[in-house]
Parts: sequence; structure tokens; C-alpha cells
Amino acid sequence: MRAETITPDQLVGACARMKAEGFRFVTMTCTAMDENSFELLYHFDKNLELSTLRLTTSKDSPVHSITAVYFAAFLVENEIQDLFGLRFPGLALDYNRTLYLDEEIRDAPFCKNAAAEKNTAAE
Amino acid sequence: MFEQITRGSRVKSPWLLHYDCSSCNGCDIEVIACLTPVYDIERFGIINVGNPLHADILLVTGAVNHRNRKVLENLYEQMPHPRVVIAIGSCALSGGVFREAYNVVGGVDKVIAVDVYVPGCAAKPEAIIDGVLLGLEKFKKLSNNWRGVGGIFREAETNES
Amino acid sequence: MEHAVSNLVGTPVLLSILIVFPFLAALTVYPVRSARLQTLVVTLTGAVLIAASLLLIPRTPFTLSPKSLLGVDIHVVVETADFLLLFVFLHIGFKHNHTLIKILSVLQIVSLAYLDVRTMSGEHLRVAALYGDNLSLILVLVASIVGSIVCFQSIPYMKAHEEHLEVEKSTRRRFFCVLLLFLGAMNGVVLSNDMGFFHFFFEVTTLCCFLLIRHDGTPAAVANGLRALWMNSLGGFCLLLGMISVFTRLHALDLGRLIELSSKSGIYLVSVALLCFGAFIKSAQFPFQGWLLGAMIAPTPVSALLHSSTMVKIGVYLVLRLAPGMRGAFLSECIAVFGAFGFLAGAALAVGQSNGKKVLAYSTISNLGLILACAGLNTPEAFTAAIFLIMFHSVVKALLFLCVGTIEQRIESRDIEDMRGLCAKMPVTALITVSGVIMMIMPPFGLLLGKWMAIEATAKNLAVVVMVAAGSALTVVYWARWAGTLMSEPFAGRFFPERQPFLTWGALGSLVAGGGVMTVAAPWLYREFFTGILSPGYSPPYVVHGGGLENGWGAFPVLPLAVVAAIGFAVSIVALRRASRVRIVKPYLSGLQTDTPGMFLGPGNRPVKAEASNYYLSSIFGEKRLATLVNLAALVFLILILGAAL
Amino acid sequence: MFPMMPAILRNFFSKRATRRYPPMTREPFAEVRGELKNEGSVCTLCGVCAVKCPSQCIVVDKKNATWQWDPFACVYCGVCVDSCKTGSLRQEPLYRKAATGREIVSVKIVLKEQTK
Amino acid sequence: MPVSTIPFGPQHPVLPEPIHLKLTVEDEVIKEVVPALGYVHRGLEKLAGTRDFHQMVQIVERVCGICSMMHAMCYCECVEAMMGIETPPRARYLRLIWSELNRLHSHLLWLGLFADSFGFESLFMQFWKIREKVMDLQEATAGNRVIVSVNVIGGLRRDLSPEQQQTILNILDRVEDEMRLLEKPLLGDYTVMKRTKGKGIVSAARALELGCVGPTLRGSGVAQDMRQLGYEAYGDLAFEPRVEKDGDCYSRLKVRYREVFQSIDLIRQAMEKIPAGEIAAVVKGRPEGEGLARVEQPRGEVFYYVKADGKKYLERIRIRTPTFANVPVLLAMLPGMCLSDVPVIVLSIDPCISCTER
Amino acid sequence: MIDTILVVAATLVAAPLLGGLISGLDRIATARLQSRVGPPVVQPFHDVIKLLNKEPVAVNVWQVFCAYAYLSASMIAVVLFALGSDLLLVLFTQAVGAVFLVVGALSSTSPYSLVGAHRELLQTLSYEPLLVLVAVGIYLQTGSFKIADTRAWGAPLLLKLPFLYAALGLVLTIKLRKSPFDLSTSHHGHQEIVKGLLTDYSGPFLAFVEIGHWFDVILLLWLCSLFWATSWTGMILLVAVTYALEVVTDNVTARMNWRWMLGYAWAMGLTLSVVNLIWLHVR
Ligand code: SF4
Ligand code: SF4
Ligand code: SF4
Ligand code: SF4
Ligand code: SF4
Ligand code: SF4
Ligand code: SF4
Ligand code: SF4
Repeated sequence: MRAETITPDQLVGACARMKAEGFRFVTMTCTAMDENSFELLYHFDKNLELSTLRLTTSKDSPVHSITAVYFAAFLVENEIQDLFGLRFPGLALDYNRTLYLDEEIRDAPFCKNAAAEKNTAAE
Repeated sequence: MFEQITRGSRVKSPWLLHYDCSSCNGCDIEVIACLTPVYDIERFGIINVGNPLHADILLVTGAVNHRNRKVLENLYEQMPHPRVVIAIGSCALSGGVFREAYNVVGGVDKVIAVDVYVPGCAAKPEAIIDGVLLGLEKFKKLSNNWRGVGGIFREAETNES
Repeated sequence: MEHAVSNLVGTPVLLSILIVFPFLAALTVYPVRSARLQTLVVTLTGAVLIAASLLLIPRTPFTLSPKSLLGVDIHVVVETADFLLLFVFLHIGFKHNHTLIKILSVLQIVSLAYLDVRTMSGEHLRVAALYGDNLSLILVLVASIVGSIVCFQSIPYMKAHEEHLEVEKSTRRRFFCVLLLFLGAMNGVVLSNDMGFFHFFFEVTTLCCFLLIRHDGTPAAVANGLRALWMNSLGGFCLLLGMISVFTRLHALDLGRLIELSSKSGIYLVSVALLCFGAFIKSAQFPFQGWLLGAMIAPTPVSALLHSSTMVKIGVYLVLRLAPGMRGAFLSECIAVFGAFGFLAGAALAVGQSNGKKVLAYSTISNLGLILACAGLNTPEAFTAAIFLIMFHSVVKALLFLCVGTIEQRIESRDIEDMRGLCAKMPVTALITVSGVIMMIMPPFGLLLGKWMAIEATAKNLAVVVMVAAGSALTVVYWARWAGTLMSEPFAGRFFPERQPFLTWGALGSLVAGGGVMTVAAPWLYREFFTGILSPGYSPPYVVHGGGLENGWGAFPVLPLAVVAAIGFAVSIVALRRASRVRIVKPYLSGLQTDTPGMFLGPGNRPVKAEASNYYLSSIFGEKRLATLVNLAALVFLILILGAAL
Repeated sequence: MFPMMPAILRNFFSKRATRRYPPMTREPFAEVRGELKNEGSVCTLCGVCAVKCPSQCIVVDKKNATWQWDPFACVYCGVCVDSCKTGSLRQEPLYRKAATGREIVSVKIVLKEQTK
Repeated sequence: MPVSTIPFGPQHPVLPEPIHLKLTVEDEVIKEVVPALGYVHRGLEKLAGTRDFHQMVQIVERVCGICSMMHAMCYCECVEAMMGIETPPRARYLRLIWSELNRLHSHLLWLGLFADSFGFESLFMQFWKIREKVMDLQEATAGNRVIVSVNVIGGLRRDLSPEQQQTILNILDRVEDEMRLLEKPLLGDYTVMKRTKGKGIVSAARALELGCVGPTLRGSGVAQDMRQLGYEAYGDLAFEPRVEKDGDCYSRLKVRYREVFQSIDLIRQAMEKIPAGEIAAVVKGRPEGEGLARVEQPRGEVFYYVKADGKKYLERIRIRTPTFANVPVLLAMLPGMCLSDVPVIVLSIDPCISCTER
Repeated sequence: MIDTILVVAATLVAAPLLGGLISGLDRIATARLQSRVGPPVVQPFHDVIKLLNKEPVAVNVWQVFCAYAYLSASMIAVVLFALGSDLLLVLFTQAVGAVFLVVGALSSTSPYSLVGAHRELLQTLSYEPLLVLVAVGIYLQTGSFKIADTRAWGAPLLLKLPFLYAALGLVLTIKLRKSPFDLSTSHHGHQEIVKGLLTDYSGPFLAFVEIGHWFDVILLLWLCSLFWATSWTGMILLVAVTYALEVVTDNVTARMNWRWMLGYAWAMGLTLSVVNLIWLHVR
């Protein structure tokens, strides 16, 4: 897996460069490393070759949204907001953590310490 | 006599509403397959009406999650009596493989009363037909107290008493 | 005819009550500041007018030539007054610096003077000033009865209106004054035989129209008033031109003689065509619809009175009067096609409107077009249709205007979209409005009776019947849409009549009842009144049979149909009463409905209003595009008509 | 003009595609993964099936010597059948019938050693 | 101007799957579209925390019941790559055959639903009638009609006997014949063209910019198909992506219609070349590290990312499905179209919500 | 008088029976064309009886009123037809029914009902002028608008009014809610506006609408039969062939949108009618 590690403030510029070079935005992956730090992967494709940008961030340092460059990222950024509790300032269509989840799920389910167990309201 | 005719018609003209809670599509497409030439449930007078206000039978596929729970309740409420609910596939029965996922509430019977359970993953069209026919048995048993046109002229007694 | 006059003791008195009395009442009310007294004068005048018009019924036909008024030759009085009026127009033109009005006033003054010079010189035939037959009678009845009812309703309306506008100094007395003035003038127009009289009263209605449109004094109101003034002045000018050409031929300004002398000669037809032009403008036919639309800015009773039920009828009345004179001429056929076009175009434009009053305005234009088409067809059936349409349209349209006015005062909008669910707020008014709509489009009600006759009468004229068929389909679209909107949710089934002043209920109620009763009585009305109108030369086209109207190729069983409809209606009402016990469910909103009616849970879990708006098909029926096309087409038609006359 | 015409006319004049189920039933394919059956006689209550089951719908209770299966949670994947070393499990080619209430299948296991 | 706000879905007869579109329309012309999701979200990626990596095969099969087999395959490829497992050649061919069967039934299903979206009911019935043949094949070979559960880590659980292979070929011949007969009604009918041509146009550049994939991308003239990567046995067979230029619903329809024949052809090629031998490799140990895999599903590229650290349970599994990538372009297609075009355009990307939300 | 009462009674009984039967046959034929078995022929009656006995629910009580009014108007129209009265009047009466149906649908706030209602209005707009022109054509040929006179006319009208009959066929397609015109309430559920006009009618009220629809269909077919009123065989044959063509058209076309419909119905229908009328004039 080819991945280039960058810092959060290089992100938007790097994406703009990718776009200029004709890369298609594939998706993003977020992984919770520990309670507070997260790894974000940005996947791109050109001529069937995948390239990835990798960066680490923490809960309280928001990463800027890339929807201004790649509008298509709005879904996945919203998804990560829902599932990991991160925020992406500048998100083009911000569901404010309601893309998938309703108020019954209070915590971000993919966070390490969060109540990862199933919400058992009915039981 | 009148009673028999109305009951008979009810059994012979069950209109379906299909709602996909959070099915993986497996059960869904099998429900649709039932409508198509090879299974053709219109043989039983069944049509898929897609509108709770017209439906007699609610077919639910997939597990209930927090968001679609409200939709399911809404649809159920809009259906006029008498009505039957049929849950299709393990997801709708109990949550299936997803029972433990964080956003899954569980089977359909956690939210509304289920009359028939059709197991399978996915439940095959034949199984769905069996389930519907079993549901029709329930229609036979249901009281005829719903004030139809009928209603308009008969209802007074049932209502005041 | 002379001997008929001698038999009619009291007719002169009745006529002066109908024409002169309102003028006097107007002068009385002008200085009165007390609201009570105003009410008294207005209601009294209305009552007197209604009584007088009813008393006039058995006295037609008649002619009357009063010699003098207060010792002055009456013709001189009228001519002088006419001049004065035109100078008033000129003054208005200068005051508002409106070039067109200035020009048109001068033109009118000049041509009137020319006409006077010619009438004074030469062998001058004094003609009977007034003439009344059943046609005039029907218009007098409409003006006096419907007119008075509208005036009654305008009393509470204007009170609320001024409160609403927070007017400091009430101008109501001026309003009522003009209103009463108009009633007299209206009766004058339809009873005139001397065309000089006709022109005078015609111009009085124009003045009233101007004053009433600009009543609120806002810049828009003044501008629209001025537009109405110049357009109608143009109409007056056409009339004068027509009169000059009539005089050249007849050496008299006698409307009755004009028709009797029917001929196919060019000059004759040109004079008739010119008079018809004046009529088209008064009836706001395309391309002169602008003034009527602008007039909608006036307080609603004005629209009800002038702009739908009475004044605009002057135009079609004149054409109907002239019709026998052009029977068989190509001109007549052209007018039929022009009218049918107006019917179609008006209906199409109404479809594109969401402003309730504008819908009513276009619908009025459209109906007047249909009446014109009937007049142009010039067969006995068509004539009958035209008169039925005039009668019923006046009643129902006045009703609808008053309804919109009443609604507007409550919801502060005249937009149809804002009337959604009105049945919850003002159930009775909403119901009455819906009844009005029903009377507009459904058999057995009179308008449909008229439309039925019209279609059967036009069946042989391909161009006309195609346009009428298309137009009536469009008509159904905009009415049904409106009625449905009024009755929309949230109506839970209980019925709380809203509060309204007595005069409002009275006016609305009597108009609804009137429409219904007249419908049932239509065959007998026909038998009693219409035969007279159709002479000379026309034989009555329908026989009254089994409570319906029938001829060799069609039948409209008014009474049986009314009975059956009433039964159906009664059953539905019973069902409705029972239905208050059905379970009320929320409407279908894809499973997202919330507890608040009409709201669904949208993206981001936010409640969203499931707005449901009507279609106005602006891409097809939008005013901007369509109106230009229609105006162009209408202009072409008018030129053709003139060509046809030549 | 209407290219669909031949197709529907062919349908009209030929045999209909419908399998009239019920009353007519078709012989199931041999390999179909249907209802789960535990013969009981060879089961050793080893619990492998319960562990491997992706839907975790088998409960093996050694104490009470029962093998329990929840047909409403089972996804009929056959993993348990594949993983059972003793061949105690098999899948019928027919699916399980619809029911009007919850069901749990419980099989009392008589272990071979004990019977000896 | 008077507008209406229409809640389109989640329960709506046109949408077999729940998604919500808040449509703002005026006289039936769409002014604005805002989607809402979450009606199918179960959270199954999280199940990786309670199921081992073998059991996850059965879970990812149920991401979607339509291309269940391809999900499992993609996941297995990903894990196999991480663990360095070499799948036997026969398994690579078998996987190809089953995935093309999956694509066949999926495309036939879509063709039917698409026909229904513009109210061509008899055509819908016709496609689904044909599709039943493919369903029978799946059931007879894999044991299930829709959840084609044949994959395990390292290879397959089921083999195809020579008779079964012959049956597949025979039946596919009939499917092909019947499909050819439907070419004119589908692609040459005036009413169909009227409803699909010029609707929902996206240019190639716009499609790439919005990240769309699969037939939606190829319908806009971009020749991109993950099968070009040559995973499984695709590298051994002759393969050319099917491309259409216009970028409207009609193009997308044509792409999928032509892909039906392509799938049949691929299966035939595979049947000729398939070698004998084992169908699964032996799996030892646990995965560790990061893995990525992509597979061309009927709706386009699916993307799997797996992270593991040698423990019993996987650390993270991330699935980006084709519809997820095609939603943005859908939003761009709708404004300016008619309400009656909404079903046509929505279906033209062949949306599958269950995989989008997982 | 007795005669009249008998005719009325017979019509009121026979029309819905026939209407239901036709609808049942239609469903079977459609199923066959799609290679399916389809429902039993009495299915429409089962449907209606069931609906009549469902719990009455409504979104707004006005809807109840409208359902009754629609049914009454449709019944009256057919009865008027049976009594041989004025054709135009019959058409107007039937239009009343359509208006009430629309008003009932508009009384809901659901956009689905509303869109359906407007589409229904647009459909009315498309076919009403054609119907009127058909009546006019009949009048021009037979010299009367009265249906009784038309029935007694000596020669088959079809030979003189072939284009008008084609226009009537267009109207029939719209009225029967068949493709390509099934816009406002598709007879099957898969369309963008759910059941459109009928979305919020439910239970017994939906049954009334259905029965009213049967009456409407009978009326139109009866009108078609006037075009070969000289012999029973001709009449039945004409209607059967016409209906069969409708079913086939339904199955070989996609559903179009209302803009297309309006343009097509007016351009095509009006041209057909006008050509025929001109032809009558010239002769
Ligand atoms: S039961 Fe199986 S096939 Fe059905 S929805 Fe659930 S996972 Fe899918
Ligand atoms: S809303 Fe009515 S009452 Fe109020 S100012 Fe306007 S016209 Fe007058
Ligand atoms: S078939 Fe699958 S789900 Fe069912 S019990 Fe066996 S392993 Fe569990
Ligand atoms: S069924 Fe097989 S795997 Fe399960 S407990 Fe018994 S022997 Fe063990
Ligand atoms: S796109 Fe997703 S849901 Fe749809 S078929 Fe493919 S995997 Fe299944
Ligand atoms: S795009 Fe086509 S369907 Fe939509 S409004 Fe325009 S013409 Fe109608
Ligand atoms: S689009 Fe495909 S997968 Fe999605 S619901 Fe429809 S048929 Fe099922
Ligand atoms: S809409 Fe009706 S006829 Fe069409 S497929 Fe669905 S159920 Fe069958």
C-alpha cells in the first residue's frame, strides 16, 4: 500500500494538487488509534493506481474539509463525523452528526473507549 | 351470508405494502421476485400497493434500526384495520447476523406486533408466499367489526354501544 | 310603439327612479360624515332600486322621450353634461400629466362638437331618448339587484378596509357617492336609445370606474386608474366615431332604427364595427384587458360591481343590441371568432395565475368573450345562451368577488396558495366560495346551461367550437384547483361558523340563493323573458318541456337534473356528517410524517413542511409570454374585423 | 412502431412462465442450504458449531446436554455444518416453514460415552 | 413562485430501498434536492470487533444481498493478500464465474426495475422472467438464491461439477437468446428513448470529478472498469470495458445491457480455460498489517480496507461501495429535471443503499 | 315512467357489474401478455367488497364528501346516457365527477395527492376538448346531440367519423389510465407519485372511487359503441377490438410525462378531430 504521510494543514493543498493531476477521489478511511488519536487515510485513483495520503489527528484538532476541492467527499466526511465524532470545518453539506445516527446513539460508536457495545435500550 | 362474502373477499384481495427496514436487499429482491411472472402472486389477488393507506398486509424485511423504527411505526399507524404484519428473513425476525450491531434495535416485533414470521436468509419467494398465505389465515379469524360502507350506515350501533 | 307608452302610466316615474334617483342619492351621501347615515342612504337607495327594477318587469317594451328636465331640453342637458364630463377627463389628463388622456379627451371633445354641429344643423330628428325591452330589463335587474347587494356588502367591507389601512380621514362618503352614481349611470346606459345619451352614461361609468380604482390613492392605484381611464376613453372615442358614421347615414342617433335598417353596405358595417370596438374595450377584451387587470387594485366590492357583474357587461350588451343588424354579415362571424378567442385566451391566462382576484378577472374576460362569441354567432340559440350567461355570470361572479374580499380581509392575502385550508378558519365563507365555483362549472347550474347552449349553438362553426371546447376545459382546471385548495386540511370535521357582519352574510347568502333559485327557474325565466328579446325575426329556439329546455337536437333537463343532483348532494352530506366519526389519519408522507400536521422529518432530522402548491404552469400559461402572444393575435383579429366590415 | 409487440404476443400464445406454487411444488435443488438438522445421535456437544457460527445462534449446553438453535436468527450459511467434525449437522434442501410465533429448536443430546 | 416540497422516500413504491430525498419542485420541475440517509445503517463494520476474520466473510456477504459473492471475494482477496496466501488457479476461475453470475442477475434485476421506473411494466416482467434462470443457476450451484455464499479465506467452499458447468452454459445460451430479442424493445422504443435520452446528463470530466464509478462512469465515456486490474482470473481472459458516450440515462442503460452479454462471454471463456485442481488453500495464522482491495461490482468499484494486528479480531474494516461513490453525481443530475424523471435518474445509477450505509 | 325507472335500475345494476368484469378480464389479459397467470376474473369485485369493509379512515372529511359526489356524478352520467339524453350534458356531468375526485385529492396536504390531482386536471384538460368535438362530430353527422337519435341513426358512424373515433381512442387510453398516459393514478403502484390522485383515499372511499371508475369506463365504451350502433355484433366487436388495442398499447409503451401528454393529445387529437370535422363540413 503506497501512502504518503502529511500533516493536517498540508491536506487541502495536497488534495488540490491531486485533483489538478487528474486523480479521482475514491474515499477516506478513519481508524481510531487510541482514545484520542485517529488516523485518516485519503484514497485516490488514477489509471487504476491507488495512492493514499495519510495523516493523524486528534479529537480536538479538527481537520479541514476537502469538499471545496472534491465535493464527493461530503458523504464520507459526514460519516466520519457520525461514527468517530470528529469534525470537518467547511463541510459543504453538514448533517451535523445525523447522517446515519439518531439521538438514541449518543456516543461515537467507533471510538476506542466509547460505549462500543450495542445500545441496549430495549433490553 | 354477507359476513361470509366480506371475509372471503378479504382473504382473496390482500394488498401488500413492503417496507425495507434495513435489509441487505436479499430479502427485498425476493419480495419483488414474488410479483414477477415466475411466482406471480397476483394469482392470489395480491398487488403491491406501496401505500399504507391502501394496504392490508405489511411485509417487513430487514432489521429495525433507530431511524427506520419511526417510519415503521408511522406506516403501521396509517394502515386501516384489519391488517396483518409479516416479517421476512432472519433480520426482520430477530436482527439476524446484525443483532449486535450498535444501530440495530432488533426484530420487527420489538416495534409492532408481528403476525407471521418467515425465516430464511434470504427467505425464498416460495417461503414468502407461504408466509402470506399463513397471514391470510389470520384474516379469516379477525372479527368483522370494522365499519366499512357499509360502515357509513351500519356503524351507528357499533359505535354507540 | 307609441301607444304602449300611453298605456304605461308610471313608467317615467320608475325610470327616473332607476336613473336619476341614484344620482340624487349620490349627491346626498357625499357630504354625510356619519357612518350610520351613510349606511341608511346606501341601503335605502339599494332597496328602492331593487323595488323599482322589479316593478319595471311587466312594462317592457317601452320607449320614452322625456322632453325636458327642470324646463331645459333634456337633450341639451345631456349634451352639455357630456361636454363637461369630457373636460373633466381633460383636466385629469393635465393634472396627472397623462398625454394619452389629454389627446383622447381632446379628440372626443372635438368629435362630440362635430357631431353636435351636425345634429343641430340639418334636418334634425329628435329620437326617443330611452327604450327598454327585455334585454335592457335583464341588465337593469342585474345592475339594480346585484349592484345593490354589492353596495350593501361594501358597507362593512369599507369599514374594515379603512381600519385596516389605518386611514385617518375617512373617504368612505366619496366612495359611496361614486358607487351610487354608477348605479344610476349603469341603468342609464342600458336604457338609452338616443346614442348621445348612451355615450354620456357610458362616460359616466368610465369616470366612476376611474374614481373607484384610484380610491385608495396609492401611486399604483392612481396609475391603474389612469390606465382604465385612457383605455375607456379610447372606447368612448370609438363610440363617437361610430356615431358620426351612423349619423352620416341615418341622420339620427337612434339605436333602434340603426338595427332595423340592417344592411350589408360597407359604411353601415363600419359604423357597427366602430361601435363594437368601443364595446370590446368596455368589456376588456384582448388586447385591452390591461385596464381590467389593473382595476383589481381597487377595493373588492368595486371589482365585484364594476369589473365583473355590471359595467363590463355594457360592452357585450351593446354588441348583443347591434347583433340583429349584422346578421348574416361576415363581420358577425368575425366577432364570434374573436369572442371565442377571448374565451380561450382568458381561460389560459387564468390557469397561470395564483392571485385570486386576477383569476377572477381573467375568468371575467374569458366569459365576456364567450358571450361575445354567442352574440357574433347571431342565431336564436346563441342569443339565448348569451343572455343566460350574462345573468348567471353577474350573480356568481359578484358572489365570488365578495367572497375573495371577505377572505382577504381575514387572511390578508388574495393569493390562492394562502387560502389553503381556509375551511378550517372560515368554514362558511369557504363553503360559499366553493358553492360559487360549483355554480361556475357544474351542471345543472346556469352558467353550464349557458355553456351547453353555446356549444350546441356553435357546433357548426368549426373555429369557434374548437376554441370553446378547449377554453371550457381550461376553465375547469382553474376552478377545480381553487375549490380543492379551499377545502384542504386541516379540517377536523367540526363546524364553527365564523363571525361576519350581518350585511356580509346577507349579501353572500342572497347571491348564493339567487344563483340556485335562478337555475331551477331557468326554463320559466326563459319562457317569460327571452321570447321578447328575440323578436324581431328570431323565433324562440327552445321549448320548455318536463322542467327542462329542449330543441330538435338537444335537451337540458334542468329541473330533473337539479333534483337528482340535490339527492346526490344530500347523500354526500349525510356521509360527510357520519364521516366525522371516521379515524382521521395523517396524509401519506412516505412514512416520515410527524405529529405536527403537514410536517415531515427531513434530512438531518429536521422537521420540514410538506408544502404542496398548485400548478400554475407558468412555462405554458405564464402571463409574461402568453399575454404578449395573445395581445398580438387579438390585434390581428381586430384588424381583420375592420377589414371584414369594409 | 412498437418493438415490444412481438414479445408480448409470444407470451400471450405460449406457455406461461408461472410456477404455480402452491399447489404445485418443485423438487428442490440438492445442494440448497435449508433448515438445519442435528441428528443428535453423533453430536459430542463439542461446541465448535456454536463458536464458528457467524450469527451466534447455536447454544451448546453441556450441563443440560442440550443443543439449541434459534431458527429466527440463523442465516442458513452452513458454516456450522462445515465445521462439525462428527457430521452431526446437516441442512435440508427445504427452508424452514413460516410460523406465527417465536421458536427455539432444542435437541436433547444423549452422549455416546454416557450411554455406554 | 409556488413550490412544493416532496418527501421522496424512505417508504416509496419506486424505491425498493429506503433513502430519502427532499425534493423542492415547481410545476413538477426539480429545483433542489437534499438527501437523507441512515434508514439502513446497521453498523456492521463494527461487528469486526466481535467476529473473527473467518466469520466476517458471512457478515460482509450481507452488506448487500445482490452482490454478496463479490463482497466476500473482495474481502477475502484483501485478507489473503495481507496473509500472503496464494489461491489455487481453479478457485480464481470459479470466483470469476460466480461473480459474473452475480453481475448477470444484478443487471437483469436492474434492467427490470429501470423499465418499471418509466412505467414499462411488461418489459420489467420480461427481464425478471429471464433473471429467474440465473437465480436457479445460483441456487443449484451455491445453495442459495441471493446470498451466494461460496467464498472462504483462501478459496472457495463449493466446486462446480462438469455437469453443472454444462448446465450453466446451456442456460446462458438461452438467456442470451432471450436478451437479444429484447434489444429492440429496450433500446429502440420511441417511448423508452423519450424517457431516458437527455435525462440526467453528466460529462466525463464531471463524472470523474464527482468520483463516480462503474456503469455510471462508463456511461459518460470513461473506460474504467476494475476488472482491468486483472484480479482473480480476469487477467487471463479477453476483456474490454463497455463504454457509451452521451452520459445520460440512455447511455447508462446501454452500458448495462451490453455488459450482460459481456458477462455471458466471460463465463464462456472461463469455462473453456478453467483448470482442474484444489479450490482452496490452507490458511494458517492471523492477518496482520494493512490491506486494500478493489473489485468491480455490478454497480462499480467496491473498495475494502482491512487493518489487523494479529489479534483475534480485526482492528478495522472499511467498505466503500459503488453507490456511496455515485450519490454525489446523482445530486448533480436531478435539478432541472421533471418529477417523473426522478425515478428514472435515481435508478440510472443503480442505487444500493444497504451497502452505502452498511 | 315505468320504462324509465326500469332503464335506470337496470343501468345502475349492470354498469358496475360489467365494469368490474371488464376490469377483471383486462387484468387477466395483461397478465397473459406478461407471461403470468394473473388473478381470477372476479378479482375486482373481491377488491371492492374488501375495501368497502375496511376501517374507514380519511385524511379530511371533505374527502368523504367528494368520494360520494364523484360516484353520484358518474352514476348520473351513465343513467343519462342510458336514457338517451343529450350527449354534451352527459359529458359535462361526467366531468363533474372528475372535478370532485380532484377536489377530494386536493383536500389533503400530501404533495403526492396534490401532484396526482394536478395531473388529473391536466389529463382532463387533454381529453375534454376531444370529447366535446366527438359530440360535435356526431351532431354534424346525425343532426342531433341526443343519444337516442344517434342510436337510431341508420348507418355506422365509424365510416363517417373514423378520425374522431381515433381521437376517442386517445381519450379512452387516458381515461382507462393506460400507458403511455397512466400519469395521475397508475393502476399499479410503481410510480413516482405513489397512487397520485388516490393516495389519500382509503378503505370504503377508495371503493367508491373504484366503482365510479367502472361507471366512467362503461360510459366511454358505450360511447364507442355508438359508432357502430346498427348491429349488435358490430357494436360488440368494435368495443372488444378497441379495448384489446388499449390493453396491448398499455403493454408496449412506457409511461410518458404530462408535458408530452398535453402536447400529444392536443396536437394529435385535435388534428384528428378537426380533419374529420372539416371533412364533414366540406361534404
Ligand atoms: S435475512 Fe439475510 S438476506 Fe434477508 S435481509 Fe437479512 S441478511 Fe439480508
Ligand atoms: S387587505 Fe383588503 S381590507 Fe385590507 S387593505 Fe387590502 S383590500 Fe383593504
Ligand atoms: S447455518 Fe450459519 S447461522 Fe445458521 S446456525 Fe449454522 S452457522 Fe449459524
Ligand atoms: S453439532 Fe457438531 S460441532 Fe456442534 S456441538 Fe455437536 S458435534 Fe460439536
Ligand atoms: S452496490 Fe452495494 S449494495 Fe449494491 S449490490 Fe453492490 S454491494 Fe450490494
Ligand atoms: S426535462 Fe423533460 S420531462 Fe422534465 S420538464 Fe423538461 S420536458 Fe419535461
Ligand atoms: S436498487 Fe437494487 S439493490 Fe437497491 S433496492 Fe433496488 S433492487 Fe434492491
Ligand atoms: S406496480 Fe403492480 S403490477 Fe406493477 S409490478 Fe408492482 S404490483 Fe405488479
